[in-house]
Amino acid sequence: MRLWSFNGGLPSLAEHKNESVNLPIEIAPVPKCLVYPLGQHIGNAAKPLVQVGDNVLRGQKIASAQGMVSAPIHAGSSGTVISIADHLIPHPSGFSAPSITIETDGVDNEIDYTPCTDFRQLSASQLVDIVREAGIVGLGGAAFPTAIKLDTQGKPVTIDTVILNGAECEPYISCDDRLLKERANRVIEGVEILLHMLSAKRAILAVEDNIPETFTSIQNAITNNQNPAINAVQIPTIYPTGGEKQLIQTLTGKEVPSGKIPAEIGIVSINVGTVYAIQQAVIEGKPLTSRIITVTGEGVNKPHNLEARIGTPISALINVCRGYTKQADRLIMGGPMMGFALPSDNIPIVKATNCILVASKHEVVTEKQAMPCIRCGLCASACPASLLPQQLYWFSRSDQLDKAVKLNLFDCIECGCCDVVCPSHIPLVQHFRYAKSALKVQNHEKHQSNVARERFEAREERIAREKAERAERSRKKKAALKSKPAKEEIDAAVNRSKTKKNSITNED
Amino acid sequence: MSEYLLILVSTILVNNFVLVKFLGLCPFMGVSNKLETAMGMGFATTFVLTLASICSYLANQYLLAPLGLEYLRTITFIVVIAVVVQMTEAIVHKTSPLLHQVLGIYLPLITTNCAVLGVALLSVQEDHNFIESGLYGFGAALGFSLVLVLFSTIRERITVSDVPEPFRGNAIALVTAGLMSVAFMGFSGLIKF
Amino acid sequence: MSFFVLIIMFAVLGILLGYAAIRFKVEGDPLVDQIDAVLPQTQCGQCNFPGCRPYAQAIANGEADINQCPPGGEAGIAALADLLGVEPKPLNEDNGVEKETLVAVIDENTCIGCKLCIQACPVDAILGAPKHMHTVIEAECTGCELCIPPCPVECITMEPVAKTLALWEWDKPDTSQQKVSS
Amino acid sequence: MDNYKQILKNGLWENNQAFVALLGLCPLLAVSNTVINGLGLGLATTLTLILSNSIVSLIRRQVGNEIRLPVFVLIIASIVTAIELVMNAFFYELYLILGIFIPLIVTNCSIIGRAEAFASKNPLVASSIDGLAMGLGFTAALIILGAVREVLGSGTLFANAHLMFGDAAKDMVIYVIRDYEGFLLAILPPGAFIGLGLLIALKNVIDKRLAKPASQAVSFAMDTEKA
Amino acid sequence: MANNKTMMMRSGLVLGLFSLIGIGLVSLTQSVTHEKIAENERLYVLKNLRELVPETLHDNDLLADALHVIDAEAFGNTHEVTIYKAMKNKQLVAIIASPTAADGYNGSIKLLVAIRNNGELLGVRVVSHHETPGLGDAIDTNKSNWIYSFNGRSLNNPSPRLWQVKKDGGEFDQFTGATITPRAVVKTVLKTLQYYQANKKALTTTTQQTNG
Amino acid sequence: MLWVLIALVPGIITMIWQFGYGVLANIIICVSTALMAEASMLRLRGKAIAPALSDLSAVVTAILLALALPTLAPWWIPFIGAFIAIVIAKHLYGGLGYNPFNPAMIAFAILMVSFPKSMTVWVLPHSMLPTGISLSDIFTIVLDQQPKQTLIDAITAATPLDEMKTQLGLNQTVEEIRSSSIFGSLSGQGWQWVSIAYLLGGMVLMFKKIISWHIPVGLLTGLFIISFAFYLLEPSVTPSPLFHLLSGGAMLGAFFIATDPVTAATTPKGRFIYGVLIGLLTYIIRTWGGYPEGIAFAVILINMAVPLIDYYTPPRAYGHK
Ligand SMILES: Cc1cc2nc3c(=O)[nH]c(=O)nc-3n(C[C@H](O)[C@H](O)[C@H](O)COP(=O)(O)O)c2cc1C
Ligand SMILES: Cc1cc2nc3c(=O)[nH]c(=O)nc-3n(C[C@H](O)[C@H](O)[C@H](O)COP(=O)(O)O)c2cc1C
Ligand SMILES: Cc1cc2nc3c(=O)[nH]c(=O)nc-3n(C[C@H](O)[C@H](O)[C@H](O)COP(=O)(O)O)c2cc1C
Ligand SMILES: Cc1cc2nc3c(=O)[nH]c(=O)nc-3n(C[C@H](O)[C@H](O)[C@H](O)CO)c2cc1C
Ligand code: SF4
Ligand code: SF4
Ligand code: SF4
Ligand code: SF4
Ligand code: FES
Repeated sequence: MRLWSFNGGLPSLAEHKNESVNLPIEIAPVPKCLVYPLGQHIGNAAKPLVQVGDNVLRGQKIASAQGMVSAPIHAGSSGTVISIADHLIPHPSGFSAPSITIETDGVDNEIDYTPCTDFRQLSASQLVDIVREAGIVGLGGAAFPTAIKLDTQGKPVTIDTVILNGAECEPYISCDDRLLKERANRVIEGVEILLHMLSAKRAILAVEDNIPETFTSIQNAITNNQNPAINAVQIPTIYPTGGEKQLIQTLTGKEVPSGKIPAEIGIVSINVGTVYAIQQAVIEGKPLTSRIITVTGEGVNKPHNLEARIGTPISALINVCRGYTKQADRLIMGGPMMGFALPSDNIPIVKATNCILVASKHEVVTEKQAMPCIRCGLCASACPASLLPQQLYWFSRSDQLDKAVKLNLFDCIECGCCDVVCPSHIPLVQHFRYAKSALKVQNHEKHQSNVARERFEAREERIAREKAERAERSRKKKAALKSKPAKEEIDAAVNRSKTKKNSITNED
Repeated sequence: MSEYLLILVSTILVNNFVLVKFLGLCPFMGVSNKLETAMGMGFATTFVLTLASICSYLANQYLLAPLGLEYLRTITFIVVIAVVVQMTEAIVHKTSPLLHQVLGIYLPLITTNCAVLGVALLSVQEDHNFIESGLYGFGAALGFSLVLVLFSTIRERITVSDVPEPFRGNAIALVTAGLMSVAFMGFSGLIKF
Repeated sequence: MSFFVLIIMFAVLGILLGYAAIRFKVEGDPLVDQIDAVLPQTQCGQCNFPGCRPYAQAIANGEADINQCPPGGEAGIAALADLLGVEPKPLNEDNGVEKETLVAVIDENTCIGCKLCIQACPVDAILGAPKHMHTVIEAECTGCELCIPPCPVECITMEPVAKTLALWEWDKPDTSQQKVSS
Repeated sequence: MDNYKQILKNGLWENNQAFVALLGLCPLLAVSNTVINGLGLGLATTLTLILSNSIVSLIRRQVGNEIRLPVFVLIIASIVTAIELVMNAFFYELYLILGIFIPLIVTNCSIIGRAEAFASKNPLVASSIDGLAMGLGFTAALIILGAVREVLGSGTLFANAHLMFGDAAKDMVIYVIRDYEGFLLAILPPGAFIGLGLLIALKNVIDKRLAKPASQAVSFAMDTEKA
Repeated sequence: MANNKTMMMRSGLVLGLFSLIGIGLVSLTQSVTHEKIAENERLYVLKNLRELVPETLHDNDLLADALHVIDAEAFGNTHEVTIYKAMKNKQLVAIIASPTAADGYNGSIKLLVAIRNNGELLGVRVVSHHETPGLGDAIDTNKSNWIYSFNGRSLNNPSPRLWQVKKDGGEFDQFTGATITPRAVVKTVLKTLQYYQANKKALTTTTQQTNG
Repeated sequence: MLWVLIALVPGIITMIWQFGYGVLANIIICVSTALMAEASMLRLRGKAIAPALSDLSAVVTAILLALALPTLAPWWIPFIGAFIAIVIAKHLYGGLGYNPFNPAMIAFAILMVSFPKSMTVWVLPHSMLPTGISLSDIFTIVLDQQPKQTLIDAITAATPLDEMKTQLGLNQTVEEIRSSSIFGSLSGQGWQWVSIAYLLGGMVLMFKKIISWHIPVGLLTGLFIISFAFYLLEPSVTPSPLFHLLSGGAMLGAFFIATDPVTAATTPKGRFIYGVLIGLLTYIIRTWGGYPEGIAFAVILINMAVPLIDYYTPPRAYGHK
């Protein structure tokens, strides 16, 4: 298959996958408590369906989707709801947010699932409903509710290609690799479901060319399956080839137009973990309650992949990996490139968590004293989005954010390539994140001030009108004192309402 | 033909009105904070300067010289310029709000741009004919616009720099103008006098 | 006496200008709108004008300086300076100091429903009927504090706006390269 | 009285036309290659400022908006032309050196600037004092810049004094540095820009020192103590 | 409408009025000063000439006894050359020519060359030039004494072969790093001397004449 | 920056070999002045001194300036030059990374307009020096002790470019001019080897990816094309393209000066345009302007246009038309 290339990227990033990739996936034990932040996906937070004290079973829906873009949440094990309150969430802000906490009973009772023997009997919309009800969101990082992506009904798009993202380009992370090694058959079955749902012509499963054994196991699964529409390809190992846009460019040569979604060019891209979850939901009827996650880094004694229940506190996962080593320095959720540091290990993993990296001092890019930007342009040549990071940096730094927006700040995918190559050690991505969030706040403030202006002006008008009316009334009253036949009074009232109407139209 | 080219090269590069002849400096310093405004000012100046140069030539040739009133040159020129500017402003304001957005606010500033009067006076001093006067004004204005636009982009760059406190603002801008002037000395000798 | 020709010419030019002034007369001033768009619309009156728009009008007329709006703060002054093409200057302390945005909260147990605060609020952010307890619509309160003085039972307090996740900001990295004081 | 003092202070320092308002730059930079040139143009400008401010202040109520600008420039141009003729008659050589910058006083932005900003809103006396103050501030800037450039560029001070004060002043010239090769940059155009830039920075430093109360000095002393 | 018309007329009137006052004032000043100014201009030119030909040497009005020549062949360029004649008792004692050396480093150098009637140079001065400050500008009396080295020279002193800068094998100094300027000046002075030699006859006859 | 210094070594050695130890004197004075100026400015501005000095940018600036100065300049020339480069052209703008103009070239241009006399006199290449010139003779010149005029005249001359221009001005043909002994087979005697050494060093930089190819290639292409075009028109009175490429500062400029990342354009397309414009302007100034060598002025002139070039040449961002 012909492959294309994208601008920049980092071909020679240290991989660090061996630490975790060689051991089989271990099923993590049920922890004492499971914590479910209500907003763990893109879109509106879910609405709790349970109350403190309720008993729940594994697979039971404990919070329902709220609005179009949202996803339900299911309990990961049986137990009792002990609180619905703020809890530390995995977010760079270190904020707490409303969460449901379940104390598990150790029995791990499940609800009755309704498996499906032949998914081809189901219509696309029925399948979308299953996916939605199973609480499946993108497991590749963004946690976007998958059902929306797959629901092409009534939308002016036709999907031509489904891209299965198994690139896993970030260093250290190996959960998708392990998944494909061990459960390729089920993933391929998931792909078939997708093809059926989307009536797409073809599916491409892409993995990096540095994991040949995994590729073989996928090919075996495809051969078993005998579906000519499914293809597996090896793509060059260049970070961030797993980024949706870069992957699409690599495989199809097309670019997703800025600000648009892949569906516009007939493509849906889905992480292989997500596909696995879809297969589980459709075939076995199981909602999303667990996922495969890499726990790695020099900071843990036994780095490997776990299948862990969503909601498990990180501390429990660390215990499964035989605890921290002496080198443990920083706790990072996600990979070293795009992850963020966590303030504590009393934080649950969420659906989007693909990796817990317990890094030693030298594993994370040590924060060297940033020197001035010397405009060398290395960042621009590394940027997969073909932006000019140095210029974005100058303008973010000096708070000329509108100029940064003009230079396509919002096309930055925060991949961190520019950070890595910058000889002056400037934390560029942090500047861009700052700029983006500051812009969001500014827009909010702008909106608020517009609302305030409208309300202020409306009030001014109202006051003016009332004053005029009062004046009118007192004049009328005086006039009425002289002679007040009833008819006249009615006339006056009619007039009054007329002038009122007039004044309103005049204002427009 | 080549003498016309010489006039252009001379006024734009070698004897740049701003950096070499020291004319039109106040707007050069004043409206060079942003590229957009600099461009607006550049357009406005080019238009007015050319027009003023021509009008002054006509006034001088057909009014002052025949009447022997050369000593009233300054007065006549400046009033003619002020009127040209104000008329342009009024007309643009009414007829093309869009153009007025671009040029309008700069037009009144131009009357007090000494480059305009300077062009008129120097042009008369150098005995230019009609076409030469127009070209002289046009070239001077192009030279003005060129350095104004370049200067504004450099100033935009300076605003994102770590300039030491006492130099922020006008001081560093003047130093920059000085260095630009050094650079423009590289053009000296292109035109022999 | 040949200069009379000139004088006549000037007089004609004057007439021409007078004609132009009438013929090409334009109404309205978009500048005020532009300035008003930059102001924070808190409507607090700290600028010594009865609201943001009057202040904008005053700036456009050259009657007020650009550094009189405390809610807008340094950023607001910078934006005004940028718009008007002048140098920014520090906030005039006579008008107040810049502080974080607050919202008014009415202690609903103490509120006697006197309606005085409703009359004071420039953006109609307070709800309530006479004799019933009042409450502030948080999303619409600008934090202008104008409702505080009229309240007879002092039941209104100003509180910081809770930071939501959606409006959380990343820290801006430090870039000063200043000597680290040991 | 205080009011007038404020106007003076404003003109000489706080709103100095050259250093702060950056107006009248063309003559400032063009003729400040020697002190004497600067002085000559400075005085001519001051005179123009005083006269134009006074006249504009007198007629400010009589002139409508649509012809305000032409009338103001007409007044200024008349004054300048008169001054030019007088200089031409009595200081001929200085007149030759200052060249086109005498008629260009007309468009010296600070003159029309003061007419618009001050004289058209203030009474006669205040306006003329404002003219005086602004003019003196401008002259001072011309002299300082002229001195800096003259010393650096040619190693002298008050060269050509005779152009202004007559032949008796020929000996006024001071050779600050003898046998000086001359740092040509200073008397060339770039030197004018850079010189003014440095002077403005200097003024900023002074302003900052003045603004900081005595506590600054104390804390400074403490700093050194620590070290 | 009528209101508009009066407004227009008013504008014209006000501007006219002020121009009357302004122009009147200036015209007044002009009438007072114009004679003095004309005198200044005259004296200024004379001053330069008299530096070369002192008043003791002549008794005529130099500015009146002047003629203008354009002679590309003799001077090598088409710039106009004014020749002032200094006379005593109606006898030509010296001429002052104003040739232009067009091949200076940065363009033309305007000179005044004073030649006694015996062909000896009374002196040479530079009236205007664009030579590089610090290099070529040493031809200016303000910068160096080089230009005085022409005093007393004539066509045979040194011999015509030596009427060059030293670098080209002649007698006149060049400046370190700058040969073009002095070369141009020397050449033009020589040409002026030759022109005088050739046209001596014509110049000594008192009738005014114009060449070319 | 270290690699820049390393890449300069062949050029410096060749220069010392051809023009003697005067080069070294320039380098020493420039570097020490620059380091002192840099340290004092950092101190005045309250910035950490050690990390800023160790980035070696001041050293690079100083050495490039030193290499551009005449080999026997009196000591105060490199001193004033380095001071101007570091204080005015660099730190007034905020130090490393912020200066819009190439500091070394600003210093060179200012020296050129201020002291044209001292700046246009170059010592002859080693092979052409009369015998009997000692090291101490050279140092009397460097120390500005008014050496004997005859000494100066014996060992100095205008540079080949200067000579070419002067003689062309006297209506000589290129062939006649190049018969003079200061010209070698390729360009100037001595100069040609120095240029080739810079070319080698520049290749190292390009190979090490310290500089991108756009600027040097653009510059040399620009210079080549315009000189070739005029050479075709009038070969007898126009020096050959090769002469232009190997004369004066063309090679040093193309690989070490125009490539200064801080003052060059930052977009790939912009860099090429930037290089071409410098090449063209260099030729224009060399051929018709007042200065014999145009690289320095061309660089700072195009430096002015850099923000504009960058503004109009952004790369097409992903997903944009
Ligand atoms: C606000 C938002 C809206 C989206 N809307 C859609 C959509 O309507 N249809 C769709 O197929 N994908 C949609 N997406 C999903 C994106 O196309 C993309 O697959 C998702 O952001 C994950 O990509 P990432 O992990 O590279 O960021 C949306 C994503 C976001 C953030
Ligand atoms: C820089 C970057 C790198 C990414 N790398 C991967 C990756 O290696 N594997 C992956 O599945 N998703 C990766 N993603 C997320 C994908 O862009 C995209 O969200 C995902 O493939 C969509 O599938 P999902 O909705 O099922 O998560 C990356 C995103 C970015 C921005
Ligand atoms: C910037 C600059 C300006 C120069 N100005 C002059 C000048 O004004 N007059 C002059 O004769 N030579 C000037 N020269 C020198 C000429 O280029 C040429 O080198 C010199 O005249 C040859 O003389 P030489 O043989 O003594 O070196 C200048 C050179 C440079 C670089
Ligand atoms: C490839 C390269 C070329 C450089 N060229 C110059 C130069 O021409 N002039 C200069 O002053 N500094 C040069 N520098 C050093 C540094 O960029 C310079 O000091 C900055 O301009 C100062 O902010 C160069 C650095 C590098 C890496
Ligand atoms: S983080 Fe943004 S700017 Fe940096 S390389 Fe990635 S996409 Fe480009
Ligand atoms: S890589 Fe770093 S130093 Fe180089 S241009 Fe980008 S931000 Fe600047
Ligand atoms: S101070 Fe600011 S926010 Fe308050 S009313 Fe005035 S302009 Fe509006
Ligand atoms: S509720 Fe109070 S603080 Fe809030 S906007 Fe209304 S008056 Fe202002
Ligand atoms: S004095 Fe202001 S533009 Fe010249």
